[in-house]
Amino acid sequence: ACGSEGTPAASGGKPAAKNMVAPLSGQLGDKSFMDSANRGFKRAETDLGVTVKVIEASTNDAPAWERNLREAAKRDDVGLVLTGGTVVASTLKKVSPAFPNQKFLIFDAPSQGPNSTGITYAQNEGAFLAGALAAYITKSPDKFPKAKGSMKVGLCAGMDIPVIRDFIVGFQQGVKTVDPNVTVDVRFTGDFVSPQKGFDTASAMFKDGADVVYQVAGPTGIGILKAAKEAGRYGIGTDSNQNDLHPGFIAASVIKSVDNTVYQAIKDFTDGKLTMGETRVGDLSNDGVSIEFDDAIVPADVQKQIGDLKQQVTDGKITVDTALK
Amino acid sequence: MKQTTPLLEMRGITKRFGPLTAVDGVDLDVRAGEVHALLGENGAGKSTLMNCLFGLQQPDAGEIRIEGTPVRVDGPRAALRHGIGMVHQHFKLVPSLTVAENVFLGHERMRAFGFLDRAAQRARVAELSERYGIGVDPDAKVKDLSVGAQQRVEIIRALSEDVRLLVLDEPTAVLTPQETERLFETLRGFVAAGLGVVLISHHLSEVCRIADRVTVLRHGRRVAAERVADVDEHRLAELIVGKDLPRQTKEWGRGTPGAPKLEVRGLHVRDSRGVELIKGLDLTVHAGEIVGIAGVAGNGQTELVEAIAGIRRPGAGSIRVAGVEVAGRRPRAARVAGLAHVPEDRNTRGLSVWSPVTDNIVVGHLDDRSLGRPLLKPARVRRLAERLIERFDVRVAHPGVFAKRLSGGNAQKMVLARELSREPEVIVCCEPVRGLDIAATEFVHRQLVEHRDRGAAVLLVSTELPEILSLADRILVMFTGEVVGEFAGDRPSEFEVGRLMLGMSA
Amino acid sequence: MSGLANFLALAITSTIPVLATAMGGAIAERARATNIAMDGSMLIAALVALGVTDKTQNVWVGLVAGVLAGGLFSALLALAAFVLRCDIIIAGIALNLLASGLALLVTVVVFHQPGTYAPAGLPTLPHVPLGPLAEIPVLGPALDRQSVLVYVALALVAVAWVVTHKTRFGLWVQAVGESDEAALAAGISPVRVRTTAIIASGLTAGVGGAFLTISVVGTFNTQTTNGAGFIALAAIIFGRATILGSAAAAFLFGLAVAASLQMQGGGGLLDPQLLHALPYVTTIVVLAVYGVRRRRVERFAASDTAYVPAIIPRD
Amino acid sequence: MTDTTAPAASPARARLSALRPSPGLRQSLIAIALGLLASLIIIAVIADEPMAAFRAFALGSFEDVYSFGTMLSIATILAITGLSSAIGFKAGAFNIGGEGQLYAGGLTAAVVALYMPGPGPVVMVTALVAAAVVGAAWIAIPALLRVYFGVTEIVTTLMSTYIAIDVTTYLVKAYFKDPQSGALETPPIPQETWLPGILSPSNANYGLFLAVLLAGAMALFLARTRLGLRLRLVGLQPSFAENVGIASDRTLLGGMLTSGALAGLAGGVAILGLTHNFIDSFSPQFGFLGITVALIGRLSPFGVLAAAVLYGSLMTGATSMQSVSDVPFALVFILQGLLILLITSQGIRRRGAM
Ligand SMILES: Nc1ncnc2c1ncn2[C@@H]1O[C@H](COP(=O)(O)OP(=O)(O)OP(=O)(O)O)[C@@H](O)[C@H]1O
Ligand SMILES: Nc1ncnc2c1ncn2[C@@H]1O[C@H](COP(=O)(O)OP(=O)(O)OP(=O)(O)O)[C@@H](O)[C@H]1O
Ligand SMILES: [Mg+2]
Ligand SMILES: [Mg+2]
Repeated sequence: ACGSEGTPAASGGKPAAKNMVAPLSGQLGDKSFMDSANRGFKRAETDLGVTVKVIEASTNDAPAWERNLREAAKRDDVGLVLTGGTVVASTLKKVSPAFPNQKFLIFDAPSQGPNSTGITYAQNEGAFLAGALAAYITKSPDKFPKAKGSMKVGLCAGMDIPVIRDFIVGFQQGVKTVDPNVTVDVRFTGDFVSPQKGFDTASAMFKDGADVVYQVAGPTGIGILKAAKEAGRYGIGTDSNQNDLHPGFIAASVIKSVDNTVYQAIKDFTDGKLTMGETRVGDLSNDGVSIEFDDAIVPADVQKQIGDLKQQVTDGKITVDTALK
Repeated sequence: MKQTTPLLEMRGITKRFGPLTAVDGVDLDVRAGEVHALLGENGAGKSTLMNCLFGLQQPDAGEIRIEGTPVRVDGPRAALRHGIGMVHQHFKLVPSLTVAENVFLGHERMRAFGFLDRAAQRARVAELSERYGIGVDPDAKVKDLSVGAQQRVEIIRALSEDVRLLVLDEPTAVLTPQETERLFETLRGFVAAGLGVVLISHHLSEVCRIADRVTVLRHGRRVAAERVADVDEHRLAELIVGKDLPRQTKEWGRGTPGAPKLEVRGLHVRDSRGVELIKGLDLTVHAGEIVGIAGVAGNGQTELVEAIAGIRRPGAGSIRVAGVEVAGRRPRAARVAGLAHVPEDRNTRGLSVWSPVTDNIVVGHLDDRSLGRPLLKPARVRRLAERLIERFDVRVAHPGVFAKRLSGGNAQKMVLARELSREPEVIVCCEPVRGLDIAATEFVHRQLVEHRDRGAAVLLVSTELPEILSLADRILVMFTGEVVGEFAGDRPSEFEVGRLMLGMSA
Repeated sequence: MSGLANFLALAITSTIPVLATAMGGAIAERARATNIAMDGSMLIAALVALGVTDKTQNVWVGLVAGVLAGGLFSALLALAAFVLRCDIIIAGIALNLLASGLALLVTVVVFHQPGTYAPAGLPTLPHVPLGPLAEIPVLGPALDRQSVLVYVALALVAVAWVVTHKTRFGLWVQAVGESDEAALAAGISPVRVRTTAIIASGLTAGVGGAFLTISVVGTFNTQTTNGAGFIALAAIIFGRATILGSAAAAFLFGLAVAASLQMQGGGGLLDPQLLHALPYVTTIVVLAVYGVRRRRVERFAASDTAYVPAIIPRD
Repeated sequence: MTDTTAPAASPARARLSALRPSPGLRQSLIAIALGLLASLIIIAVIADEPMAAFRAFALGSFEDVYSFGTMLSIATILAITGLSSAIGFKAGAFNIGGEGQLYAGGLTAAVVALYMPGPGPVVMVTALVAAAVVGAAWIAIPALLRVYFGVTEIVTTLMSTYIAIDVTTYLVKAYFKDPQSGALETPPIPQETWLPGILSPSNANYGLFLAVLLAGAMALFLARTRLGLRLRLVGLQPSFAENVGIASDRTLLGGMLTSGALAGLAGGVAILGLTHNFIDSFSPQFGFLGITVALIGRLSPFGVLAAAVLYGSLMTGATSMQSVSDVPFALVFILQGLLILLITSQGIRRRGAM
């Protein structure tokens, strides 16, 4: 990218529409949805010729998010302001009316007004499939040799917040759909930043009998998956493809395709097709949310059964519960 | 005698602390087999000179020779190697360690791999104790020992290596006359065995009794080096002060006691471990009377004063200040009732080192509404401070100077300015002239006497017998938390009081 | 039975970082050199251990590097306290800030990893299987397959005890802790003893810090320590700076952490977010019990006078 | 500053010396210069365009009204937390739990603003008062333990911070959550309860005047009231204060509670003036930074104000630096650590000043 700073939109070069700023509510390197979004930005830069300047901020600095949003929004050489995360939605709601001529895109949250487009993800649907897989694992130790057939599965979460609850209800529904006799052990580590605590918690869950633990704990989850390896059982990853972290132990990852959806939204914007005020939903039907198996672990028949469940969800035959609204 | 090389020669020793030259080109010779007294006023530089010898401080100039060989003493361990041992003015012992551990601290007897050889240390202490007739238990913890016993530990430590020169810095300050006598016996033994001894003391009579020669320092300079046989006490005092002195000691006159102002009944005080420090003490001080409390440090005097001032909570008993019961109440209660307290620990309780002189003085007058209300008026506050600074002759550049920068005497005058300007009914003071020179001492004493004559009740606690003997109208002797004797009317001799201080019957 | 063993296993794992850190910290505390920067030392050690393990692919080299880094960082505290002559508590606070800044800077600039640093395929410290011993009821399963650092930490307890009670250095620490005057008169340099003790506390904090990254999880962020260094300090205070007392207190905190994670399993007595606060509540309760048991301190005890204002006023 | 008493010497000289920076101020200035120099070096090593980056860092908040106002809005909170730490230090306590008191106060303010009926200004004032009260309550246990049982407040206040964050998170989740939001946050508070803004569109608000007012009040309190003198004496030397009849325990307790109240109030101001709802990420360590600000300001109330502006400009500067370079925000923490060391150093002072 060679779009130098401050080139006036009018003086030829790049039209304002190609200049974008992404003030984020966190830092890159979370190996999760910020990084995923950044992949989308990068792809847009190479494929679409736009520039995306990422501005990071501390995860606990709401005043800085607002500051950065306003700084970006007030520049008239910026065509689209990108931001993301459920936590930043209320800030955007406050800021966007002050800049009626600026366009915003927020991922992982609904639209916050007539000049913003939102992208949300049906994490409950992804978690539903994870729950189904977990139930199959503990039911069929013959197919999953590391499982003990304890009829017990676990979900290890970071903090008890609404989005995480959405994962939990989806997961539980998935488990019960496959086999109501399987019990679900849900635990919280209390924060998203302590891999060691994730490891300790998940280790305890495995010792208490869980055959597989699904992690929904951000960076804390890295420890949870490691616990699966140490315990010699199974883990399920989240947000991005974590199957390669510990080959042979991570049966699947539930993926939020933040990169693809963000890329698509930017592309639509450059094509003039991004409608402000609407909220796009990434779900199983449009691959905004999907499950990625480790084929070496999950046999084809189980993959097929889960594929059937997915079909039923996209067909509307199964409605996955949600904890949001 | 003149051809033998002295055991120790110090030549042209100079030591500066910033702008202050504490020791200024001092020479000192000490021969084997003599007791050499080192004299001088407070702050004359005696301790500093000896600290240079013992390696605790490095002189800025000068040379030290042991038996004619120049040596470098870069620390206490080097000093011990050169055969120099020192008993410090203020005990330098670690309370929770045993006697043996203290004796060998810094030059431990070791086994392989950095492990301590406790058995060897214990054996050596026992041997030294035997050889010099200084009884100590090597396994006792120092904190459990009496002051006298701690003194013995210090001496054993000074002797723990093969020592040829022993320095004792004011060793008798905390001892009773009897203990002092015993110490001198020991010293005579050392000298007979060929050791050299340097003795620092303010007690000229003692010096005349034991020393062979004396060196006098004034303001860091050596002003005299004499054979004791050639001088008398009065001459020594003149050398120390640097001017002619009247032959008589100051006589302060007597007070005329009136109504009781300070009444203590059945006072019990325990420390945090539950040890009884004061065991049912009764005491009355009348208006117009100075009551002196004599006693070896650590026999409950400090606790008595703290209980009266409200700093320490008594276990039982009654304390009345001008008729008001204050036992167990905060210091404020006693102050409101009319108590002034000149504490022993000047720099921690007597003044606020990091505050200006103004604050230090004015805090005693906060009830004065004329200073402004609700806001203090800075001009009036400063005027009050300036007035008291002048009245109490506190020598300070301006009232905004921090108390930390005041010399000992001026700091004490500042404390008096705060406490006495309130015209208190009862004055309790503990070691009010500790560390002060002759002029400041006299100023403080005069203040006490004037307030007595005005009708205040004064309780004076001091370990300096002469101070008590010259000031007090009545003398009480405290021993292990009890009053063991009272002298009214005729002044007793130091020896009589000393016996009681040691717990012997009169 | 197995529930108890699980609980104990969790408690032991949670104890290690605090326990290891508290051992050196107790020695520093005994020398009257409170090391508040232990948390910073842990953080730096955690990062360095991870980075070096990643670069060398040898976890032992990483461990040693982390421990040394912890010691080196705490040497800064000695520098600040004895050369710059800052108040040691305030210098400790400053160094904790410096540590989080440095750690973040190094993560970004050296490892090119914003925020979280989680190298792939990292070797981690071995876990020690007990073999047949694992059959011992409760204790066997609790100790089976624990990190080798559990044993390192236990060894640290033994070493710290021997050092304080049997060696010359321990004696000097005690002397310096009680009286600078006495130490100086014996030719012992309080500054040197304290510097050594502070560095020792940094080294053991290094063990604790390394545990957080290279024992199992292999990731680092600036909140990796989660206040473990401060909890170690609380353990030291509660243990009255004795080695065994501090170790016992550290284990108490391990139990609290285990409880906060394990009580959810048993049916959810309390909200997980409130349970998350359990170790911190325990810290306060324990200090309170300690304070109340010691009973009301003698008002304005003499130690008050050692108090030096944060900023010394000027006249 | 409160300690200076005019010298009795010649008035002309006194006036002259008043113009010279006091040794304390001089040390702060030297420290800031050294700290910035260190930052410059770090920036020079890291950044591709060091001068542009440094410019953004040091001057970024003075370029236009918006940046300036934004900086002031941050400085407002820092000033109040700085005063909180300063009064604690003055009384002789080390409140490093300002962050927890800030959280407690912040949630309280948000809840009052959301649920209390009545005219906006009344609700607003009540919310701020309630925030201060809860802030004081949050430090009460550590304060009582410190004052009456000698338990170090350093550990207990820090631990109570972690607890505050967990408890406020729990309370929001259980009782005050915005059902519209996927994040854990309260609904936005009604606009009439906001602290009125100044320097629009920035977030600067009337909280600034409150901070200045508080600083003035504290300066007056410390220098001119009997209680202020007592508090200073207790902080400098409790054993002395007790001996001259000051109840050092009650004074210290009062100082610590005031410290907690101010931190709680800062939380309230942050909610009513800055974020307008409670979200657990509303504070970039405002409470903790108060310690630095207090020390840079040398514990003098107006010094704290100046330090808050300095620090606020560094924080906003560090953010704007990120948009022109790749220098991470971490620089601020490093600078902060260095500043504390340099400012509280006695070793430098001995050589430098006097
Ligand atoms: N470490 C130091 N720093 C600065 N000044 C010092 C130091 N030690 C001593 N002094 C000063 O040096 C001078 C000499 O002190 P020294 O202790 O040698 O006196 P002394 O003769 O032993 O008095 P005393 O009879 O009271 O023990 C005094 O003015 C003292 O204040
Ligand atoms: N340990 C020390 N450190 C720094 N300065 C000191 C020290 N001891 C004394 N001084 C300074 O040395 C000077 C002389 O102090 P010292 O106590 O010896 O006074 P003095 O001559 O005995 O006066 P006074 O008769 O009033 O006691 C004072 O200005 C004091 O501030
Ligand atoms: Mg002396
Ligand atoms: Mg003097």
